[in-house]
Amino acid sequence: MHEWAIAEAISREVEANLEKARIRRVKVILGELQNIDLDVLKQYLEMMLRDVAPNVEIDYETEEAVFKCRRCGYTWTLADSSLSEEEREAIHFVPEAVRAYVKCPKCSSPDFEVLRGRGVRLIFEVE
Amino acid sequence: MHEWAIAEAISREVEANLEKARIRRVKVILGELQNIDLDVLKQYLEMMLRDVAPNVEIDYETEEAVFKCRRCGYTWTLADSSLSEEEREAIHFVPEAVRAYVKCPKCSSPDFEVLRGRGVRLIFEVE
Amino acid sequence: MKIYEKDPRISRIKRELSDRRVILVTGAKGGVGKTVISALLGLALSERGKKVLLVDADVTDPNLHVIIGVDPEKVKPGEAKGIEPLTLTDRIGYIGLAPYTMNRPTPLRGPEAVDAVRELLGALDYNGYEYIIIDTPPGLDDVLMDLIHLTGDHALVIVVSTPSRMSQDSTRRFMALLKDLNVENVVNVVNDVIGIGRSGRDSFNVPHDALLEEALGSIKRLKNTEAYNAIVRLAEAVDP
Amino acid sequence: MKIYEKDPRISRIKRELSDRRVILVTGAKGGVGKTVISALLGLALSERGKKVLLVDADVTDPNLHVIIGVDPEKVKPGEAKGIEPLTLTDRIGYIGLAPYTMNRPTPLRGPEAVDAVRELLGALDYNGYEYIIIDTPPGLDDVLMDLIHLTGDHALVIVVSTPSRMSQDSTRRFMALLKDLNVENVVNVVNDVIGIGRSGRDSFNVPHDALLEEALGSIKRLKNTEAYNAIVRLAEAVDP
Ligand SMILES: Nc1ncnc2c1ncn2[C@@H]1O[C@H](COP(=O)(O)OP(=O)(O)O)[C@@H](O)[C@H]1O
Ligand SMILES: Nc1ncnc2c1ncn2[C@@H]1O[C@H](COP(=O)(O)OP(=O)(O)O)[C@@H](O)[C@H]1O
Ligand SMILES: [Mg+2]
Ligand SMILES: [Mg+2]
Ligand SMILES: [Mg+2]
Ligand SMILES: [Mg+2]
Ligand code: NI
Ligand code: NI
Ligand SMILES: [Zn+2]
Ligand SMILES: [Zn+2]
Repeated sequence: MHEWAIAEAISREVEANLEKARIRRVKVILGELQNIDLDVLKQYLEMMLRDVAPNVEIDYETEEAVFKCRRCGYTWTLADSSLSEEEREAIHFVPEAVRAYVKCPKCSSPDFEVLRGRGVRLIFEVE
Repeated sequence: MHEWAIAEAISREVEANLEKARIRRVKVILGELQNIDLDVLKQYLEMMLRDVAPNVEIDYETEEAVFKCRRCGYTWTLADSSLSEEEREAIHFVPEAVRAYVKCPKCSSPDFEVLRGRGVRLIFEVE
Repeated sequence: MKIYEKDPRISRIKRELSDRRVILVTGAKGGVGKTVISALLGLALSERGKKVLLVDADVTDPNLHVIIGVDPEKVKPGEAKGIEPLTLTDRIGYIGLAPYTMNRPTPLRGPEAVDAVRELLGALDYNGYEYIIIDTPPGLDDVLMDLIHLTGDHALVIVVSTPSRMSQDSTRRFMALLKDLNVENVVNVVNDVIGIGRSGRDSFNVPHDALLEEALGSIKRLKNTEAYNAIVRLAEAVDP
Repeated sequence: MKIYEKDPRISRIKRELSDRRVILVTGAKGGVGKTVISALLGLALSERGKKVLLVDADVTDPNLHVIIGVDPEKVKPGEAKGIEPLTLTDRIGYIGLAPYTMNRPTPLRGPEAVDAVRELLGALDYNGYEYIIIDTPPGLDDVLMDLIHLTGDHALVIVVSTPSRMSQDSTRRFMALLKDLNVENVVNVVNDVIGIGRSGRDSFNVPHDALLEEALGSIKRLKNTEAYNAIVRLAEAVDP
């Protein structure tokens, strides 16, 4: 699993923002498509931020994946799509790969929006 | 001026929506970049909608153009950009042409967002 | 009470285009000859007496005008009951973004390129055109997807490729995509831009034409090329 | 109190790429040889002892793997301290979207293509790579603009064109755009894909190579082509 690189990216971003503002809290939103191991990520990130940002509170939140077809407007979730282990694995690397494996259940279009639950997003709360 | 085609497009869209819902009001928002002659548009549109949608109320609203640079983040307006008659004329046909004539005043980038004031938008209010 | 936003261009575009024969000239890759074939097919159909509109939908890199000899810095687009196409002959019209940008660089992100194409098609004066030939950007992108959503149920989609493995690999994926999008009316054209010498089986073939470059910019000279002769046969199939 | 959202990939990408030599292989048009030149330049630099990572950023039509002989349906990408590039030799790595899509059609709108490229670059294990060669999509698009914003202040931007008027007209606009974006480190490569026989003045020239097609897919055969010989000279200029 590549949680280490993802943790490093988050930690670099927190560091870069600390130079500009007093950060109180960072909410780390983990999209379902990226399928991150929360415990592993937490462990790495806490280690990395211990020295850099000891006073920043980190919250974690997971977000379900929801799709909306650009062709017919239908809305569905990842749970509605049956994917093999191998396909889930490929998508966890690059969530955009989902369009190679999932199609609109109504009209078969692979041109759909990922409304929620793609990858990692950070919400900063600063003073 | 091509107000006739724009009025026809709006009228067709109102017509298409009337088939699906009871429309009470349509707000026609006119972006500054498209530089539409409001009186001319009104005249055509009222004529076209008289039979098709006699009970729909139409409001008009103009919207100032605001830009935001994708490179440096700077925000500015059309009034801050000096354009020739010929350039304004070209942009009124296809608002996206603005990127050929306007650049970010801070960093010269032509890669900017049009936050507001592009072209015609319709807001439907249905029962 | 419910409030929602609508794009006023869609209904008019769909209505106008469903009344005419629409040809999307596409390709999985760039440089396979989409723009050349759009222009030549337009010429060939006009020779068959049809009134043809050439639409350059490759809005971030428009160059259809180079082939047909239009200088976008010199033409002044007209407007009356809508945006008026430039008339090259009494049977060929042209419309694109280049005349409005005076041929300057115009970066557009995907959704913005879609907006530009919808604007051209949405405010156009379609007066009398029987064929609308739309030259698209290379590969899969926002504009192509939008055009397929707008016209894919009735348009003829021409898929241009070269005999190179690079192009054929891309084309296989592209054809699978068109199938997922329920596009049924598809013609393959294999155009030998590079001079590889191979040709495709279930497809129209356009030979490598060493004299094409010199003919660019002149409708008269284009009609004397080997490439044009091949496209005349495509026009016969399209417009029997 | 203020609340705002941030993309966690940007800082890491900028930091990792600013430490390495980044080469963006671009072109105003498709089919001018961007992908071929990316691959050959990677081979030539690796022959000079450099550790080179080839990045296929043409995510909606990836085909760099065809040139270097990687079958995306067979390789299984690894991960440890990050996404691990596939190693072709001990000095050449490859990364792209194709291994994750099993080479199936994958339409991505512009902002989604940007997301895919940021993901690859943001989660990558950059371990030891000195040169990062990024093959970009044809023309101006969301991915190219994003890569220029991320690396344009230090990357070398190679602008590939052909001698055709179609390509030169597009390239003039493209060069003007790079100037507006304050990109200073630019090299022009004129690649005679079509066999027109002209060459450019202030540029590296790559001749038409009738044997290139047969060499695709084999690093060994590629190194025996005329096109490769021309790119070896480009590599000498890039890595003096
Ligand atoms: N059959 C052909 N023989 C020789 N050159 C060709 C042929 N078809 C196209 N070309 C040339 O190939 C280049 C790419 O063609 P173009 O129409 O611009 O492709 P696209 O629109 O797919 O990017 C142009 O320089 C064009 O003149
Ligand atoms: N110098 C050359 N001589 C002959 N064919 C070439 C040459 N350079 C590229 N090609 C061929 O031209 C086509 C387009 O090249 P490619 O690298 O895919 O272009 P791009 O990445 O710009 O779309 C491919 O089939 C490739 O094999
Ligand atoms: Mg073209
Ligand atoms: Mg593209
Ligand atoms: Mg390429
Ligand atoms: Mg594009
Ligand atoms: Ni992982
Ligand atoms: Ni007008
Ligand atoms: Zn659907
Ligand atoms: Zn700026």
